[in-house]
Amino acid sequence: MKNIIEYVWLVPLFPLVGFLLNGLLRNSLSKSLTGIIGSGSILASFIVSVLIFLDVKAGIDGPVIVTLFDFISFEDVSIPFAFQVDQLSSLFLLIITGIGFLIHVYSVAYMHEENSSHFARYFAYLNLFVFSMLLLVLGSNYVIMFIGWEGVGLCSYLLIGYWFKNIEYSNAARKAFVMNRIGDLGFLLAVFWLIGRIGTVNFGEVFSKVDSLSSLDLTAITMLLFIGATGKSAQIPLYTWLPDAMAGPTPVSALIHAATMVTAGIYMIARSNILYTMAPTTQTVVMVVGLATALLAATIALKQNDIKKVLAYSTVSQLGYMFIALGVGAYTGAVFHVMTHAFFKALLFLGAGSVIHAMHHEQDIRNMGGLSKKLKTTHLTFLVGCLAIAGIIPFSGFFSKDEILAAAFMKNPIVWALAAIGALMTAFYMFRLYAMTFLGKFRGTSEQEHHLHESPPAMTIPLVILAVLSFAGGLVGIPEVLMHDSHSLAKFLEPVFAESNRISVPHHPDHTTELLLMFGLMAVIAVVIFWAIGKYKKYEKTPEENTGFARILENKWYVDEIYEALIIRPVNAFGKMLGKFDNFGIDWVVNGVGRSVQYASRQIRLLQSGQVGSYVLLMVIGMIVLFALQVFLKK
Amino acid sequence: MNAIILSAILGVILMFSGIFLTSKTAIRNIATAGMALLLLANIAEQGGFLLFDVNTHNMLVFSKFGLLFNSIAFSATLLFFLVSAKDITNVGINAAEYFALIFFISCGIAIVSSFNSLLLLFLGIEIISIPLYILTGSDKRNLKSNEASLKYFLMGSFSTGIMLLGIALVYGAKASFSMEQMHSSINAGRNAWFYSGLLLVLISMLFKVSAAPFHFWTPDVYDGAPTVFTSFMATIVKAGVFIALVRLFDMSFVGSGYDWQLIIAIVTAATLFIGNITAIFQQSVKRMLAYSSIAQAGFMLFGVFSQNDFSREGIILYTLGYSLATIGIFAVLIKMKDYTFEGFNGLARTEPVLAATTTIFLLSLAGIPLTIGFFAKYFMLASAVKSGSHLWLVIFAILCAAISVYYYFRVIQSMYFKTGQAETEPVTPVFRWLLAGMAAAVIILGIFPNLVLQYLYF
Amino acid sequence: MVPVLLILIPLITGAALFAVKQEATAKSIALLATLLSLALMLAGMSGYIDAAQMTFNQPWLGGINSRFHFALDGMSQLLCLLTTLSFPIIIYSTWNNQYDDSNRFYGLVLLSQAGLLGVFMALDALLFYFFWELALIPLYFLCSRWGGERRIQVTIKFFIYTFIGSLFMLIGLIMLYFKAGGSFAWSDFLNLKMTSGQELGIFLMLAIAFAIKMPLFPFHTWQPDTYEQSPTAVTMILSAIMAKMGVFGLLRWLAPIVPSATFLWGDNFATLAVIGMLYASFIAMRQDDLKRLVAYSSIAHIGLMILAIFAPSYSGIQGAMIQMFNHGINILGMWIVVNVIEQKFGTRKISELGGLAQKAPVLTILLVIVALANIAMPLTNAFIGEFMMFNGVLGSTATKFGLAYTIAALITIILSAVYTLRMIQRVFYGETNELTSKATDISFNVKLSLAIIVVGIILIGVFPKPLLSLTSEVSADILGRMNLK
Amino acid sequence: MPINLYIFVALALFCIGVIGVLTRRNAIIIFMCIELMLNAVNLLLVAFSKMHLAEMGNAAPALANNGTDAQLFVFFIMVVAAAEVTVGLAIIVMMYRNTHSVDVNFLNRLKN
Amino acid sequence: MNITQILFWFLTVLAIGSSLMVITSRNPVYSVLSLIVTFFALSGHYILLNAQFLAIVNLIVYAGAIMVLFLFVIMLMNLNAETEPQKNKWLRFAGIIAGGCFLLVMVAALRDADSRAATAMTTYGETGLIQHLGKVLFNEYVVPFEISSVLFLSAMVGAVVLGKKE
Repeated sequence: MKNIIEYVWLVPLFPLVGFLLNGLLRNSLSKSLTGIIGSGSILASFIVSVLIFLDVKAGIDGPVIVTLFDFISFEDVSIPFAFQVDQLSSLFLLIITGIGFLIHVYSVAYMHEENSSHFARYFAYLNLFVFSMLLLVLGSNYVIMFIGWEGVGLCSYLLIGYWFKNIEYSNAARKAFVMNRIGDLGFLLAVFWLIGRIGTVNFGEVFSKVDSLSSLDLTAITMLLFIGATGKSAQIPLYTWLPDAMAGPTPVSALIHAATMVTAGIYMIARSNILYTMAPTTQTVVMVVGLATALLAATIALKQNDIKKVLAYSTVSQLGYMFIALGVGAYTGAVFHVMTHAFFKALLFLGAGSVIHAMHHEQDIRNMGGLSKKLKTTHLTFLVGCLAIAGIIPFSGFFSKDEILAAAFMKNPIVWALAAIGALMTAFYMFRLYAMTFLGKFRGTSEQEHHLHESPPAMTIPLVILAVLSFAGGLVGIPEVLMHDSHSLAKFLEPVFAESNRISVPHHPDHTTELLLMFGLMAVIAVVIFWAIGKYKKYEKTPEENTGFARILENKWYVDEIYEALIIRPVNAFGKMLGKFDNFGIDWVVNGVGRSVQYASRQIRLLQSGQVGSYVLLMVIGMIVLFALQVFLKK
Repeated sequence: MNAIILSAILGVILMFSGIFLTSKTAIRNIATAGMALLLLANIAEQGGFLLFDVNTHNMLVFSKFGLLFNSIAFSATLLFFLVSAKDITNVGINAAEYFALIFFISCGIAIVSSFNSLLLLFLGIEIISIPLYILTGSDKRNLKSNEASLKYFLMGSFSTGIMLLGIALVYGAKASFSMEQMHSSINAGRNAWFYSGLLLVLISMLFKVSAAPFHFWTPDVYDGAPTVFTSFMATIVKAGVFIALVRLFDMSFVGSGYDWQLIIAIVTAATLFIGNITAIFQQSVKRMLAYSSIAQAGFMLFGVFSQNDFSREGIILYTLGYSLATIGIFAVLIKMKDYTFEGFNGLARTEPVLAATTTIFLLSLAGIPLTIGFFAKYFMLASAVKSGSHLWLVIFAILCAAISVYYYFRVIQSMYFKTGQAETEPVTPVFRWLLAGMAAAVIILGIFPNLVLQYLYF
Repeated sequence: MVPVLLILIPLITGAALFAVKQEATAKSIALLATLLSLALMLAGMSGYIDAAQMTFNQPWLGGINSRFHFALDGMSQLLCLLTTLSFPIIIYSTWNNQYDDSNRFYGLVLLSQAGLLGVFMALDALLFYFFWELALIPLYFLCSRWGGERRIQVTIKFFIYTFIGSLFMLIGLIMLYFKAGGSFAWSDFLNLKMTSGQELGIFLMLAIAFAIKMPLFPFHTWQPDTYEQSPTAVTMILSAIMAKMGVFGLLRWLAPIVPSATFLWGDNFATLAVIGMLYASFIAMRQDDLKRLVAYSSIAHIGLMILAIFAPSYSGIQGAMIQMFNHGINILGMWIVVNVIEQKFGTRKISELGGLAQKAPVLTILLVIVALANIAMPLTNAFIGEFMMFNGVLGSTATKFGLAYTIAALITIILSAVYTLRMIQRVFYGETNELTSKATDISFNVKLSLAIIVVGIILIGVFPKPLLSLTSEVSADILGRMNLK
Repeated sequence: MPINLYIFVALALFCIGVIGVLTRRNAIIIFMCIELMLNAVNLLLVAFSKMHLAEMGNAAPALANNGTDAQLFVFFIMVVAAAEVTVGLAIIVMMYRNTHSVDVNFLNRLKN
Repeated sequence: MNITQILFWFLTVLAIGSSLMVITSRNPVYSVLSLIVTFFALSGHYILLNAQFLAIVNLIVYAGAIMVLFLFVIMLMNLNAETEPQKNKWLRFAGIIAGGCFLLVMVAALRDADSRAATAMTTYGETGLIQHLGKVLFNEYVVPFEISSVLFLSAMVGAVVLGKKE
């Protein structure tokens, strides 16, 4: 029997089959069958992924390339449709299929109100998304990665606009797609640049030829790739689509806009780590952008009242942390945070989904409160998620965030300080959210209160599993300072980042400093948490509005408005103007030629006066002219 | 020579037939048969069979080219008789005389297609012109016809005066009227007389082919003349004069060291411009066709302009294509009760065959491929490109050709795309078949122009 | 023999249809004829027919040395396949449209097919010109006779505009004819020794014809009007196939024949193409009429092909070839949808529509896929073409501005997403209104037509290899002639 | 006499004819002016005939270029002129019958 | 100045003067008469050039037949003096200018250095005699001569067609 890795194409195949079945037969399948196909296909992928992961863990000799067929080839450029299995991709396979499966299961219950045709459509989209995401991480070259890259963007578009009757939702979907597209073009340009310079896009060949690229090329390529990443991973300046993307069903937010798709940018940079290591300018840019995003999103999250919006901005903020990690060269840390973030953010979103489900699609936390009594499982798991994201030891978020902060500290203490402030804000807004939702007393309508109920097991079981993972997931990366040689993730990923690490050897702060920073920060976080809980436990609805800085934060720094005024409106006006110009400018000229011919016709016609005398006169004048010409021309 | 003598004899025969025959049909049949005979005689001469042995003292030279043209002109006339003979007899009571005059004109055409002396050119042109003055005025009760006739006559005589002055000057320089002496070195110094004389002759010929700025008579005369004669004038006669012009050029201007190309280029451009531009605004199809004939003359002038093998082939083809199409259109026009564009509205519904054939003729005039008109224009443009100078003229010509599409297609638009009840005179099935045959010829020759051109290669 | 049959089948059938009086029969005969030519084309391409039968070379005009010379190389095969594939789809998808005098309608449609096929196969310049016009005339009649309210003015403008271009081309071809020592053969046009002035003159003459036909900014203004006013079946022919005549002309009759002028003037035309792409995309964003929107988007897409040809490289040229096919079937899909909407609701105004997704889910799904292809989503056919073209433009050694062109052109990709999604949103999403609330889903013929297109889109998008190998040889050839290889 | 004098006289007469055509409205007068133009040409031809005779001398009377053909040409011009007058006056009379005028300015039904 | 020159100038002045009368006199009858005078002057020129045949034919055909025909027509139509309305002043002016320009241009075009010395043989030369002309006419010029009969035929037919009352 061949190695299971050779069958890696099965992993994306199952979701694809699921997509086709659900999509084509959506009118004839029953809901339960749809659910089984949808979830089952992901489960099958998960099982294969686990087998592959085990195989990889058991040790492979460098990345394994599985070529399916020749995709595009011209001249001497050949782009195969091939998959690459190595430590990084196998890890992502697990995250995607694992969390994906849980969310599929969760969705079966969450979406049960939809009629069967739309229900099938939902699962078809979801399966298609998983398929695209798998392509993204499995692709053995930038083009296949780009296919997945755009594919996930498409699925995100489809799922955000899932309730297409609502024009607001479809606006959000369009916004997401277009902003992603802007980033994608950067990616695409980088691909063209690579082809132009070294004639290949296959990861292995690109990385081995990295020395032949000039530093300008490297900077350009990495910057362009990073532009792609800002779009997909919602960084400044292209982050505004992600909060709006919460228009989609909550499980979608959990899967796509928290756990998987938005981390594609991190995956891509981690995959191309060697390029970035060779381009320090870009690295700095990545770090600065990541830091700025982390802080900006965190400030906005402080004042949001929509349960999903808070989580969305928190996602943006956490993604910022991952980019800080990438920017300072802590690739392992970034991947680690991707993993833990996937656990706890999926958990938080699913928890929020459970709350929303219970509240009959109420999302405003000012109308919640005291839900801990009715939604026990949800409450507990949500709390785990909050603790994890806040970075309380030994929850998973602690380890990954600590690794990033430690690396940032080594780069520059100011970066650490700013990131730490961000972490404090994270703790604050998460527990503000927690307190307003679950503590205090219920502030919604009595009808809502009457219907409050815990979600069905299909929803709670995934919550529990994710809670466990959020709690324990960090244990694969215990820092050296706490336990010697137990960072098994770093060891596992070592081959992927070996070259980068060789070029710029990662420094670790000495143990005392690290411990001091670690626990000093945690102490402050703890204080912040208690402050937040205390402050918002007794929250009462007040009619008065926020003023001053709070208002700016509530309105998200007015970034959407600025974009609207600076880009969207001028572009629309420009389009309108050009449209006018086309009709009254260019076409006027074209028609003007016709008109002037007609005008000339009207005028010249008058020469034909009907008078013999004038005819002869004109003839004589013509003769005179011809003779004059002849005399003039005579040599 | 066959054609010249026979056509004169036939003219006389028809003249007398008016006295002895009262039946218009009989006259018509005689005329048609006579024209067929004339055509046969000319074809016989092409094959080397001469009916008469006449010593012309080198005043007439019967070239292959001229004879082929004669055949084409006579076949066109035959076709014209076939589709329109009935309308000729309807113009007035003097049917036989009209046919006689047309035969005399044919005689004139045969003369100018083979003249070798300026005297014969002059006589030929006059033999063509004088009967035309009469035919133009043949609708005696119609003031428009009278007016057209008088205008044509006055201006035609004026141009005759110009031509004579030119011939006199040429004679002064070369001491001979013979075309062969045009390049003789006798009195080579008197080029100023020679060139001025040639220019004057050229101007009067340009007048006859209605080139701008000597075209002014054309719209009025074509418009005022009985439509059936307009058809004849605009096609066969004009082509005949063109052949004379080409011959004249061939034998005098070319190689004379005289830089005539610019003058011809200017005239050509002016003709194309005036013809096409003015045609746009016309409301009457007949008058539009008059202007279009000016525009077509502009294209034919390319044959004069470039003077190479392409232009000679082209002018033959152009003559054929233009005559076929124009005769066809006029044949339809005669049947229309209203000559304005509105009068054609909805013709496709009432008379689909007429509309379809007219469309094909118009496409041919516009020079659209798959019709003979395309090859006609193609050869003209190619000859100009080949001559290599004055490329701006070619560009100008194609812009004008594009303009011409506008007014030709106006007729098509009226017939097909506008609603209305176009009224026509009663149309016989034979007439329809004839038109269909002509349309088919336009297309077949448009795909295989070699059917005609091969006669020029042997 | 294959080329001759390909032309004769529609030609003869088309002419014969004028005599058929029953409308239903006429329609069926037309469909059968187009299917027959498709079958012949497929048989020819798949190798069932002897390769020698794929060319035809007989004397035509002895005196001027022009021949009936047709051949089917890779590019011709691709475009003929597009033509033969499109026509049955066009006829079948508009099966329920009612035309008066439908026998004439379908007759003219078939005649135009004959013309288009001839254009793509001719290897003799005069023959090429012949078919170039032959394709135009029936379309003029179709638009003028069965078009919208302003059809007469609009189509005469269209006709004269393109006719001017054609005549310029004719002059250019005649000049080449004399340069080639009196031959119209394409092969004789290659490797002519000309001064740069002559070459430039010929280049401009030919380029203007192609620029008007494609159309290239700023010669495009006939196009939105004509697309809008024509009956949709005709619009399909115009945009799916006839617009490709210009691009094909660039590749076959311009770039290899006057390479150094193409090289010298490449930047000018490439700049125009880029401006046109941006221009059309911006305008498309504000269009309310579906037909005009698709028309402007088509200008933008064609602009990219022009750019790829004037900033040439192997991948760009090959991409342009493939994209001709892809764009053809994609835009066909768009028009089918537009036709369905127009037939159903009697309006093409985006602002008057909405909520169709609830009433016509199948249509929506199929349209979305076509629209995704239109915005060059990966795994759709357009991605392959545009990927290669962008790559080619950036990597072109013929221009210094490859990067600027690429970036500017990439912006149109964003804009295309903006206007396409806006259209989908306004027409299909949201709540239904009075007009759309009674809508039903599409009939079987439309479903099948769109399904064929969608299958084609995805098949090529996933496995473009056949198209690539079909065009690789001819791309290399063209590039070699342009001295860029 | 110097040939230039003849040329000048002939041209003067010709141009007087032209001016007459341009300035008069009476169709008959216009026609007479055209006759005047023809006569100017006749004079020129005869003068040329004698010029060539003078240059060739009487030596070769049989040769065509001793001026004989020009005088014959004048003869033919007179023939044609006579024919033209016949037709022209017929047309004018016909016109007069219908309109009772020979004023060419009234001939403006056909224009544009 | 010998007698030939005197005669030449006399005839020239007469011809030009009377031809000017043709175009200026307001009475058509006077115009006809002036034209006849012009023709006489031209005949004088012909005689001076020893072209006796043409001189006689000119008198018989032109001054005799043709001009009498004109006179008949004018009298038939009863076109008295002052019946002809004057043309627009500007058009007349333009006509005169154009005619004058034409004369100027022609003279300019015909200036020919080589021909300054050339003269037309006056009073001598056999060519203009009827015997000589007749021989050539009926030998070499017989074809045009016959062809001109066609011209006459058509003119005759035309006159009949146009003149005949319907």
